[in-house]
Amino acid sequence: FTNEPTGGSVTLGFNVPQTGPYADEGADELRAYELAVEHLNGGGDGGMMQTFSSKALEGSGILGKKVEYVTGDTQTKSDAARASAKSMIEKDGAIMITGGSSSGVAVAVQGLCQEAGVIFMAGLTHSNDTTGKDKKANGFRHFFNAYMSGAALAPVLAKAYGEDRKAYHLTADYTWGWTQEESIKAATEALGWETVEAVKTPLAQTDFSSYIAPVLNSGADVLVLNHYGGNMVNSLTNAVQFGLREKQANGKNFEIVVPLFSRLMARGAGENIKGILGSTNWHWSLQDEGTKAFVKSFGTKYGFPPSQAAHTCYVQTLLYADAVQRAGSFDPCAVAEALEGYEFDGLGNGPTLYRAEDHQCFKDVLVVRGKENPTSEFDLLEVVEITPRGQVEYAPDHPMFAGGALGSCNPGV
Amino acid sequence: MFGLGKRDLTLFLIVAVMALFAPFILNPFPTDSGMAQFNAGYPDLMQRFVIFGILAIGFNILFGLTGYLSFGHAAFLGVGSYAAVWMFKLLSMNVIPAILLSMIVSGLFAVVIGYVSLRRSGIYFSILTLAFAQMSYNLAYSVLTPITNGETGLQITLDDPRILGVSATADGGIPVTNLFGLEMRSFETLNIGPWAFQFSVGYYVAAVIMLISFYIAIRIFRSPFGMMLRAIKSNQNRLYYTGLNARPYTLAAFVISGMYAGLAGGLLACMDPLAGAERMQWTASGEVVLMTILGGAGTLIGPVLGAGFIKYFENIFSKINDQVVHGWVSFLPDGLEDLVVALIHPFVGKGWHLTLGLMFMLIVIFLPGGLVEGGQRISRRLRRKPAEDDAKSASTEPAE
Amino acid sequence: MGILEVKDVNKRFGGLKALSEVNLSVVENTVHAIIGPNGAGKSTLLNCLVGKLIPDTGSVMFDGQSVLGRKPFEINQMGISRVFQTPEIFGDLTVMENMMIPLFAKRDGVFRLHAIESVESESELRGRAEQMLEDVNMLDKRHMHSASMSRGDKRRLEMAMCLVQEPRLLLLDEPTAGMARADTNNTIDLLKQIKASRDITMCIIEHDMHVVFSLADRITVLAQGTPLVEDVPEKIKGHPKVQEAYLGEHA
Amino acid sequence: MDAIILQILNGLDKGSAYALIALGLTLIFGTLGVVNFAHGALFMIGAFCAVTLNRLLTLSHQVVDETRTDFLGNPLKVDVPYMQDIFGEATGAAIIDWSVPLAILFSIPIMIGFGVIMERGLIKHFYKRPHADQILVTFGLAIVLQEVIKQIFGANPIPTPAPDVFRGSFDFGTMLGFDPNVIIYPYWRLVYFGFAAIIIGAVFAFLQFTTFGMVVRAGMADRETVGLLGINIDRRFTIMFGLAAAVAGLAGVMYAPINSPNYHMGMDFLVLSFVVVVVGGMGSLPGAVLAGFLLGILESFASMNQIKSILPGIDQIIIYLVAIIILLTRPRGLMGRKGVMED
Amino acid sequence: MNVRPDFSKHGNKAETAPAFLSVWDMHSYYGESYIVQGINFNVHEGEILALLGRNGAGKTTTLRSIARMDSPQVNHGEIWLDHQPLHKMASYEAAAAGLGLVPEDRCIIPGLTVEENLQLAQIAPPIGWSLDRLYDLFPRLGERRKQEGVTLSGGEQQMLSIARALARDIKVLLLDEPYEGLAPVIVDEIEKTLRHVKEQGMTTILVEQNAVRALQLADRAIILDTGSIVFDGTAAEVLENESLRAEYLAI
Ligand SMILES: Nc1ncnc2c1ncn2[C@@H]1O[C@H](COP(=O)(O)OP(=O)(O)OP(=O)(O)O)[C@@H](O)[C@H]1O
Ligand SMILES: Nc1ncnc2c1ncn2[C@@H]1O[C@H](COP(=O)(O)OP(=O)(O)OP(=O)(O)O)[C@@H](O)[C@H]1O
Ligand SMILES: CC(C)C[C@H](N)C(=O)O
Ligand SMILES: [Mg+2]
Ligand SMILES: [Mg+2]
Repeated sequence: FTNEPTGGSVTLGFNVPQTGPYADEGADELRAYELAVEHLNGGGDGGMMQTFSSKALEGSGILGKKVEYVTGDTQTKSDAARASAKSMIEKDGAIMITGGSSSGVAVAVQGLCQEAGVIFMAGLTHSNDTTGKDKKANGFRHFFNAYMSGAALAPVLAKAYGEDRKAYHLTADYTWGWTQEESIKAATEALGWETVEAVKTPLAQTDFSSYIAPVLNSGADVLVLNHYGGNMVNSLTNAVQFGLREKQANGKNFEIVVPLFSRLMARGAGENIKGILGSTNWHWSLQDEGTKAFVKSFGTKYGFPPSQAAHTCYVQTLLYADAVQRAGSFDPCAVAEALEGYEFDGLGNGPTLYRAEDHQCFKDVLVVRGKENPTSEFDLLEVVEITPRGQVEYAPDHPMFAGGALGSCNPGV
Repeated sequence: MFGLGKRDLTLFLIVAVMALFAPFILNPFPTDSGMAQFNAGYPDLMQRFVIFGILAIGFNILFGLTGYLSFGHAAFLGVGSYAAVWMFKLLSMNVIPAILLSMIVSGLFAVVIGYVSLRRSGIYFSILTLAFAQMSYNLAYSVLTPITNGETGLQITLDDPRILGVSATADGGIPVTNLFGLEMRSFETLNIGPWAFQFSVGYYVAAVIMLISFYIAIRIFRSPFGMMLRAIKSNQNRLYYTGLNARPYTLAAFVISGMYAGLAGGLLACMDPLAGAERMQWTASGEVVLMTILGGAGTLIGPVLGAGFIKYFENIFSKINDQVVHGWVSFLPDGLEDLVVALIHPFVGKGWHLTLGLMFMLIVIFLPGGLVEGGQRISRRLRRKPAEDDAKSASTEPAE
Repeated sequence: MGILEVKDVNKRFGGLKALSEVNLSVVENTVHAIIGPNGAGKSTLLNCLVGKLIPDTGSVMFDGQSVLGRKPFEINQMGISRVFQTPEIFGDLTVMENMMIPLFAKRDGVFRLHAIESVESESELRGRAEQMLEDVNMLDKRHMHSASMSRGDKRRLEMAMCLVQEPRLLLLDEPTAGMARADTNNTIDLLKQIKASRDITMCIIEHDMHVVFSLADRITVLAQGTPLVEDVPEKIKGHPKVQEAYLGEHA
Repeated sequence: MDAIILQILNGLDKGSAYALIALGLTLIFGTLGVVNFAHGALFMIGAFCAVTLNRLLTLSHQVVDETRTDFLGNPLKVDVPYMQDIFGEATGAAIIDWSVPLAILFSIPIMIGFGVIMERGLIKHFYKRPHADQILVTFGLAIVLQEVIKQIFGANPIPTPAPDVFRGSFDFGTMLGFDPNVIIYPYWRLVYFGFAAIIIGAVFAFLQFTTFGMVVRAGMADRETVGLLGINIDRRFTIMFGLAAAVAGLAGVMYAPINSPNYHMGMDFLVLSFVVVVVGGMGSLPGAVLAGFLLGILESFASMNQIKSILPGIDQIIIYLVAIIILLTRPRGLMGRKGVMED
Repeated sequence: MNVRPDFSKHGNKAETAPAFLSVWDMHSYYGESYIVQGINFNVHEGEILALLGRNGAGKTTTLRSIARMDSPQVNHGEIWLDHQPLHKMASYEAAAAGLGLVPEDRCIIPGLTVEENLQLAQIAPPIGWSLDRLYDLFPRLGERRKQEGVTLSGGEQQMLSIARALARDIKVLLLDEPYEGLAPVIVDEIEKTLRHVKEQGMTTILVEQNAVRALQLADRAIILDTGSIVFDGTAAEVLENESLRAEYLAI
């Protein structure tokens, strides 16, 4: 199989955005990867390896081989990400590629890994397509997805804001935005909300005032921002500037919802994030053992708590290493088999399943709210509810995930 | 020979030999040495060198000769890629029809954009081309997703029809781009001592096409057509009153260079069958411009050098992380080691843009003619040594 | 009926009447000089002939065909070449290349995509270019970058570029201004010789009376946009109106 | 109707941002003829002046609060800004609150100095070089600047709010007889609009009622000759550059509360500002301003749902589409001067 | 005040008074090409010096060197004007020191009207003739003051260029082919003006292809050939010297 490690070491490829708007996420992912490698090689305090339900890993590398890594810059562009991943595979002999912080990149790199015959452990990617219509036998996603966000968020929204609401969606005009809009719409409409309007906004937009201004007058009383990154920061800031949060509509307080939160981004929005509901894959303030261990070792090393991006990347690395260890081989097909249908715990999200049918992880989802009185610059979100896994599960052939096929695993040459 | 003058022939042969032996030349460091990080001789990067070389050569035909600065050239690259991937999806994985279609489609696209944009000159022309390209990019990213697959980029999948090929291989995989069965991604590795040299089919296919493109470019530079283009740059007014219409000449140059870009886009898709919208973004167009100027606009070999330079930085410097830097300086005492790493840190890895920006500035400040000028200066210095007296007497002669 | 017939041409620039009711008839194979004070409209008239300007009213016929509404390059292809008052050459090109372009235009028309042939192989055209350079005494400068020549040399080059096209009508706007005396004399000789050896009609604007009187068969004096007189040189010299408006005491 | 008024208001505001950025660019690009790809970076630096001042004002010392814990379970360290120590809690907080308006004063000398250094140290040598070289060097500079900012401030946006009094929005609708909450407009955006108007007016006055503008224009067309007339054109170019940098920087400072500054905001605006300047017409200040407002308003209209539903994606391309149409129908943009950068 | 070195032994043969403008061992280059090859000459206050020679002899280069233009580069030599070391100055400083150049291609500034072109000359001190006085001298310019300078006819541009030099209070006027393209009556006019300013003490260097006219006006003359001085003497001497005239001036 491709890049079978022959010497005393094995090389992993960490492909993260180092430039471009997601560079901070990328930097945090890289920190997590470095930490994971340290732990795998027996350094540090072992982090979540201590709390991981599987005990296959011993801190002596993977299958006794020392873990080394190469890094690359995806620039959050599918092209560049593929080039970078390709060079890791061709030049550096990487046996597994992981990282990315956009669904477009994840899908593109996943496709490449499938063709090249290496395993891809997706980083930050939230679109339904990654494990939906674009799923691949060699690709695995630990992060949650838009459908799960909708399923987790909708009941909380109904509880907080009532079931008789009129929603106005602003959606970033690209694949991820669309799947999220679709998911949130479906979930909220199922609870009785009405969708007044759903407007696509250009990805490159920086000033959203002309999209925000018409909202007030539309009869809507909730604004859903299907935005991420700079888009989210700007649209939320604009919405608050227009005073949406102080307004009344249909006799109710006007509300804003940001379905996908990230703490790093929340920082950019500053004060504006306070009290706003959203969902997230993981948060450092969780109190389970896995989380505590991870936050401790990450915090000690870097001086601040990890982001959800860091968490998912760290976990993906451990999961891969563990799968190899259990399979006893680096062969991608063996690893895939070891991951498929694998149940584990102790990695921060409670009991988790890597579903065989689509290589998506199923676990509890967090609903969070922007904290009113943060105690520190990291303490921006508070967990409102931990939505149990059962509530966010869906059938592998759910229409939002239909089309495409996993195909068969490719071990390469 | 080949209808080239002696100097051109020499240049062409040098380029040909370099292209042929690139796997050796670009891999000077043994695989297990610390410097192996700087090796560029792996298939993907070598392919990129020659493919972006083609793009820059084509761009230079327009910009170097006519002085029309297109700021939307990446659009043709993107269109070429999309055309090629669609060919893979619909027809077959053979690269020949894909390349042909990508050239045809980008050529047609260039006719339309060129016809409109060339009604203006100077900065107005640049902005028109930029506007077209940005429109293409924005649309490809969103509204045209059914054709372009938006953010992810157009990929081949298992359920593509592929009329003349198969949708999926026997073992359920996606078939591979090939030239009559010769797979683009296959390569041979030659191990000599600690060195490992990779010979990739895709690279050699691209390199041969690059050499053909380069040859055609030389012919164009030396042709009456090339001379007309330079005349357009020099004085359009005179040209009009000499009985020549500049418009068809510039349009021809625009279309030719658009087709070069389309060819490059098609080849990119042949090496890696994905066409991303970012290929069309203004930054990508800007990159072509930078490659050409950096290498030396209006020179034959400059653009190829510029393309190599930028791609090298993008691929090699971005991958140097602290771990690697530590590896280099590990012989130093600990404190010093950390200091050196801290000093190097901002310039490599995620700081590769910083280094690139600095290099742009340094080169353009100190080598106004680009890398070619640098090369000339070195060779002049080398040559001057023995012929110093000649040079002196020559420079004191009157100009006439 | 002359080869060039200008009828009732008017041209205004805002409030300024640069040309009013200009009539001019140039007989084939003669040299027709146009003289007149600065700002009289001489260059403007030429501009109307080569398509740089379109007259407000009136007609311009060359060899029975109207030139109005045609593009400059079409007019050139009809056989009209022009030397400008301030030299217009291809500064980035060498002298030889400057000469080749008009030859290509003459042979191939407004556009031909000869992208693969080589300029070097056009030996016939090169021969003609070299011959022409020889005639204007510039052969030794043929590899020179034309922008770095002195002004007089640029003028001569531009004239050579026009002559090498063997136009039927050659328009010269002050061809010898700033030329050294010796070269002025050469130019006069050259133009005379060309006129003798082939069919060519010339319109020449010049302030150097020596040149005008050496070459011209007929002279039109333009003043304030209207033709003052038109006659043979001998008559013009002594014409009182012309002396007053233009020649001054140096006639 | 109300939707239209709302979008016009929006457009005016967007337009004033475009106009202000384009104004600075047109001083350098349309007047000095330098294709300055670092202009966006100047805008960004302006915005980061606001961030920096905010950081300076909030410079703090840490007080350990034993009652609370940080994320690792250690006692929490609370930041107390020196400002509050010096001026007392209320005044100190007010000063911090007003950091963006204060940053205007703070940024002017910085931006002028920056512009002057940039011109003297770099651009000066490029007036006579081809435009392509100018692009390369200024693009390189832009990359360097933004990378430096990124290494200092990180890649994520940094919230930089306007003073509290400007929070909230103004209800125009009630003034015009519409229902409340129909046509509203954030106060800070009104401030931005007014500020833009003042800056534009001041720059116009400076260039219109003094010979400065004429001399610089002449110098751009023909440096040699202007020198022959005894004019030290270099000095005036430097002043012009400093002025342009200040305008760009001020546009950035004031923009900081509207969109949180991030290191690539310059590049985001760069292409757009070139389009605005060229559509306005090279060398024309009124053209740049007019084009800025025009494109701002059209962009706002294009983002209306009623229009988007007929022409999907129109808001993504409207600016470019309009640019193409204008450049094809008017050879030199809206008000361009003949001969400026046409070859 | 700077002290002028005494180069009188290198200077002109016919030394009568202390030199006002001195050029000493000046060498000028355009890049690699060596044009002015070590020339020495003096001009005295109130004198008109004719600088003659063939096309490409280096006349323009000499004037541009004195005016301290960016090109050519003066690699060696000294230029003193009224005790001030011009060779150490930039062109705008030389202009402030009292130098005025009427360049050969007129250099009317595009985008500016006639009046603005003149105003531009009066921004930096010292200021010379008033605009009204200039319009009196060249009424055509007065009529066209609102017209864009570059749309003037060739001769009108020449007038504007000269007027622009006079708009400044200069000590030395460098004229590069001022008669080029001017109608004979205007040439007479300008000649009168030159005599007039000379009477007021202006020092002038006149480059002109029309050697006869130039010599009639000049006190002294220098002949350049390929960048070196081949003759330096009084105007009368040139007119008398048959072989000199034939060899270098073709008159
Ligand atoms: N584009 C224009 N706009 C306004 N006025 C113009 C324009 N072109 C020419 N003129 C004016 O028209 C008149 C005639 O100009 P023209 O160039 O034809 O004169 P000319 O006879 O060639 O003079 P000269 O002998 O000085 O070259 C001049 O007064 C000139 O100022
Ligand atoms: N920019 C330039 N670069 C290189 N060489 C130049 C340049 N300008 C002029 N020359 C050369 O310098 C020499 C002298 O030119 P110059 O213009 O001084 O001559 P001149 O005596 O003024 O001639 P003319 O009477 O034709 O104006 C010429 O051989 C010319 O080719
Ligand atoms: C970073 C992600 C969580 C969001 C991103 N835009 C995506 O496509 O998935
Ligand atoms: Mg004229
Ligand atoms: Mg001269």
